Amino acid sequence: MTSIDDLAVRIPDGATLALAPDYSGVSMVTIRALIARGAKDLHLIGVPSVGFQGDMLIGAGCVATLETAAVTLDEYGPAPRFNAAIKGEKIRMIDGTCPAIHAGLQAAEKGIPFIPVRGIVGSDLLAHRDDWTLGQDPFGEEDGPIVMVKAIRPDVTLIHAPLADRHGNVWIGVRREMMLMAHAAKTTLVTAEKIHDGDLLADEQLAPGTIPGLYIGGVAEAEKGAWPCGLFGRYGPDDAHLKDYLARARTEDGFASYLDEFVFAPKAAE
Amino acid sequence: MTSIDDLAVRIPDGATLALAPDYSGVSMVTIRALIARGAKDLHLIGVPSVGFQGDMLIGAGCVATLETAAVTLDEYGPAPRFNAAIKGEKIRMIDGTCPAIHAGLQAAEKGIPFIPVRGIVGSDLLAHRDDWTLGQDPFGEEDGPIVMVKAIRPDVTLIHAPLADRHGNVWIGVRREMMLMAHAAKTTLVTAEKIHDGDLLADEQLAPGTIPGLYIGGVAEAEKGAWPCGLFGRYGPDDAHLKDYLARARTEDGFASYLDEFVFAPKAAE
Amino acid sequence: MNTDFAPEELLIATVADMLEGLGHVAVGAQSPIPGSAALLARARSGGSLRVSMLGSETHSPFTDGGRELFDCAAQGRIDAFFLGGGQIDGQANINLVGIGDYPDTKVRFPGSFGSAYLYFLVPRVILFREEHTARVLVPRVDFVSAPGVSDKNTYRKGGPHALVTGRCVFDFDDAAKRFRLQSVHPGHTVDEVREHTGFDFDMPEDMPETPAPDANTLALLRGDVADAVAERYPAFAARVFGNANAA
Amino acid sequence: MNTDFAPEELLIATVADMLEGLGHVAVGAQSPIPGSAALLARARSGGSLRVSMLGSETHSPFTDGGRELFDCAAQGRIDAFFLGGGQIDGQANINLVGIGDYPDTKVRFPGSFGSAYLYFLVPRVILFREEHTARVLVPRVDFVSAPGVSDKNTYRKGGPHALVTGRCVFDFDDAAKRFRLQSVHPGHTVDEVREHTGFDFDMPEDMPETPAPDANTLALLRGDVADAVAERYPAFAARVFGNANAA
Repeated sequence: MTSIDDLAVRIPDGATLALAPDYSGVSMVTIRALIARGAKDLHLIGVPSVGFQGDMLIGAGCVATLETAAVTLDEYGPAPRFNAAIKGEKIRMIDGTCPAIHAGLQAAEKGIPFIPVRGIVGSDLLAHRDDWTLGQDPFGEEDGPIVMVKAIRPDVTLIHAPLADRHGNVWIGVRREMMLMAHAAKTTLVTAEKIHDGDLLADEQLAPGTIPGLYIGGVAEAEKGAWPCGLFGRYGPDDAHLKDYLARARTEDGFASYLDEFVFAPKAAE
Repeated sequence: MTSIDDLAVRIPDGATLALAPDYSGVSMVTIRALIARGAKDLHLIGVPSVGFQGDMLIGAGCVATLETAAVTLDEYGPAPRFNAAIKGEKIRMIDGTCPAIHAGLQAAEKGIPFIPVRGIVGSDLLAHRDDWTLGQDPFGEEDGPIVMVKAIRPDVTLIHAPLADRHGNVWIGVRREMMLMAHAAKTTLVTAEKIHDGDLLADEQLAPGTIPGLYIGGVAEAEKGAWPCGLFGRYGPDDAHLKDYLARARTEDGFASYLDEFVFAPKAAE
Repeated sequence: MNTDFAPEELLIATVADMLEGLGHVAVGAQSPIPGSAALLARARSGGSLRVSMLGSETHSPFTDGGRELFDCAAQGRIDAFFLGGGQIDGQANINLVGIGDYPDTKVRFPGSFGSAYLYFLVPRVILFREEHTARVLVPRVDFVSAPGVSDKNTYRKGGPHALVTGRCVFDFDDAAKRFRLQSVHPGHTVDEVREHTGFDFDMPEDMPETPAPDANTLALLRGDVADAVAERYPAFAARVFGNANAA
Repeated sequence: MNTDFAPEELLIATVADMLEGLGHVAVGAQSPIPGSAALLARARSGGSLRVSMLGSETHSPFTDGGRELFDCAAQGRIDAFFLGGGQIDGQANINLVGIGDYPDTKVRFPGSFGSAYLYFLVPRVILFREEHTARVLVPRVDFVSAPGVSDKNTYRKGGPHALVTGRCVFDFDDAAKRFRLQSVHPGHTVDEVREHTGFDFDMPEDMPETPAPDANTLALLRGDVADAVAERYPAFAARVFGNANAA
């Protein structure tokens, strides 16, 4: 068991960082710690999209590259700091598509250099990716081209989960995109809502939804660690807070005031 | 919900049939029904190996082709009817290796025609497979060859599981090779130890170990459906019975007497 | 029973008709009208239609993570899906990335999501965009997130089936690679459709009106379907079905 | 404490020494001696060594089905594994398929399992075969399930580290592509090893005896390790550690 600040330190500047979408497990508490420590040059990978985590890290100047199938705050509207960064050409954008991100991670999970992916042929996405290329079925059952996607091996996966135990096992239930992210990444850092007494892998009902400690580099306990986003099966998003964020983040000054209030001031008060 | 006999009928002669290893979920009760109905020309795929299911089906003359990484009865010793069939050249053997079988099924799961697999280069297995070939990393980061394995799409996956519900959802816990088999196959037939009241997918703890009904073509209730093999977390193998099987199956006559007693006589008495 | 209907109810009923006889319909996140249509079609099917709603905790049948929807589509297990587009053009190309010369987009959209893949693999892709303006329905998209049509040697099991907007329904003619106006919604006109559509399209001789939902449909919609929709889209359900009921 | 030891205890202690300092050792099914060695090494490591035993319900850390062990090896997360062989030859090729001209084998073995893959990916593969006869240790295997060595341009992160038999320990010289006799077990001789080995191998000038397990090792083995082994291999634990304790 470790601290949130320790997790933030273990995501070094320049790291390739895999993040889950807002409806999965997002460690907003560590995102704030990353901003507070002044992280730089991160290469974010949305698996397959990013939401508030991405918008905040981009707004705070922590991000050099964003690789994702989408940036979405769902019903809250367009992502303001992301859009500003695109306009200001402050980040390098690698546009992808959900299944190619999942497949690239699966290639890393299997230790293979690439994997074929259906579709995509004729999409303008292809022209902008040097890690995608056209190939052929070596068994000749198909004439047409098939897209080959290079393996995606993140340096770090960062997630928030409902439960973890003292052996480093992490319960994520049906949100298995986080299992894939953990398998594919060099290491995985986790905040957990609650520490489970005993061994998650020894519980017949909990084990099937558990990422084994084998893949986990560090766990910190963090009740409400996904706040102001929600955590599946536990709590919903903090609607009023997120609307306030959206309103403030429309401008650079407003966003700075948000960071002051919710990221820097709480740190200073510690 | 349906009957065991109906499941056996829905595995047609000549079908490609994926089976789990003895330590996973084996529907021995349906294997007996398949033998009783006189199934012919099956192409068995061990995922990644077969045990008693394979030995019995082969001994009963139901099998034309066996594709597997191994045939193993674990501590019970060599598989007698399999060995006799190999000696008598009664089955066509497709020797593989565990990870290539898993990967081939993953290719089918993803609807892609092939998938790269590590290792294997220089193994004599390769020379005997027209569904494996050598290729190259299209991104040129590796000079050497890499094995490409053709997708494996079984006609039917047959498994036994601890629980199923009336929506066709099937709980297999951590034995997720059965999940992969279900995703990869055209349809999946299941016997379940017990019928769960309610919806397995609606239970936060059970859902992560559940194959959605989407993939399931039929479920029959069968208490002790894995007998005389065991079922993980439920009951162990029937040691005395399996030793009796081994002793009898050493000869063709002994095996025939086993079938008479445990396959044909119970059917006739129904 | 009040047989007046909200514009959304017309769209829902229209889309639901396109799902008749199918086995499995998947619906993306933030899609209340397609989601309601799928649930209506399920109610009509007597339960034989399976509906998978992404982001729903009770209507998602998936247990293998974010990839499963995509794998499932490639396996041929999903019969219909919905796609939108910041821009949609006359060849049914869709743009979910942005306006302008990529990567220097003047207006940035959220991104392509799974469109570049699902458009190839789901037999019946229904394009749905309520806003029907020349800004959205353009002669040629600035960025092709997913192409509407492909060469014959491209592995493609699916593609555009229809385009439903707030003004009309187009169907897509694969051979001609063009949209064809199928019906205009009550209260809208062909001229209006033409004025607000940036691409050329074909027209039937006799222009039908999009059929209004009948009393049975409205009863189903405002009853069981509204309840099911409310689980995922409470505000939408209250606004559309609540209003209609109160009217 | 009785410091006599069973032959299996010598083998277990010998193999455990080869696992010192590693992070993660995986052990296949039906491998009581390698399994016991891994558990002994774990006990000695103060818990820093992770042991994954296939087929064990309490020592398996995997939750992604049968493929996970293989994926994990390719990710570089498994440091040592054990392979056997119906035949093993002087280049460390192993045959798990059969004797004779495949597919017309005269003697059929169970099959290659994961050998054709793990041999390439696990840095330290320990070949273990208790039976040390010229029938098993052959000049050239009849079928290469997995090759002992590969060309330089082949992606290979692992391979043979040592061969442990009931008579001796060989280590494998990657450069020479040959086994080298490292030690002979107490009660056995070099001549006997030579007689029962079908392949050529190198020899040191001074031939050491395989070190006997010390009192600490035996205490660990017969205490905590025996208990852990008994979960997976009750008959083996009773026979080996039960007997040794009783002696």
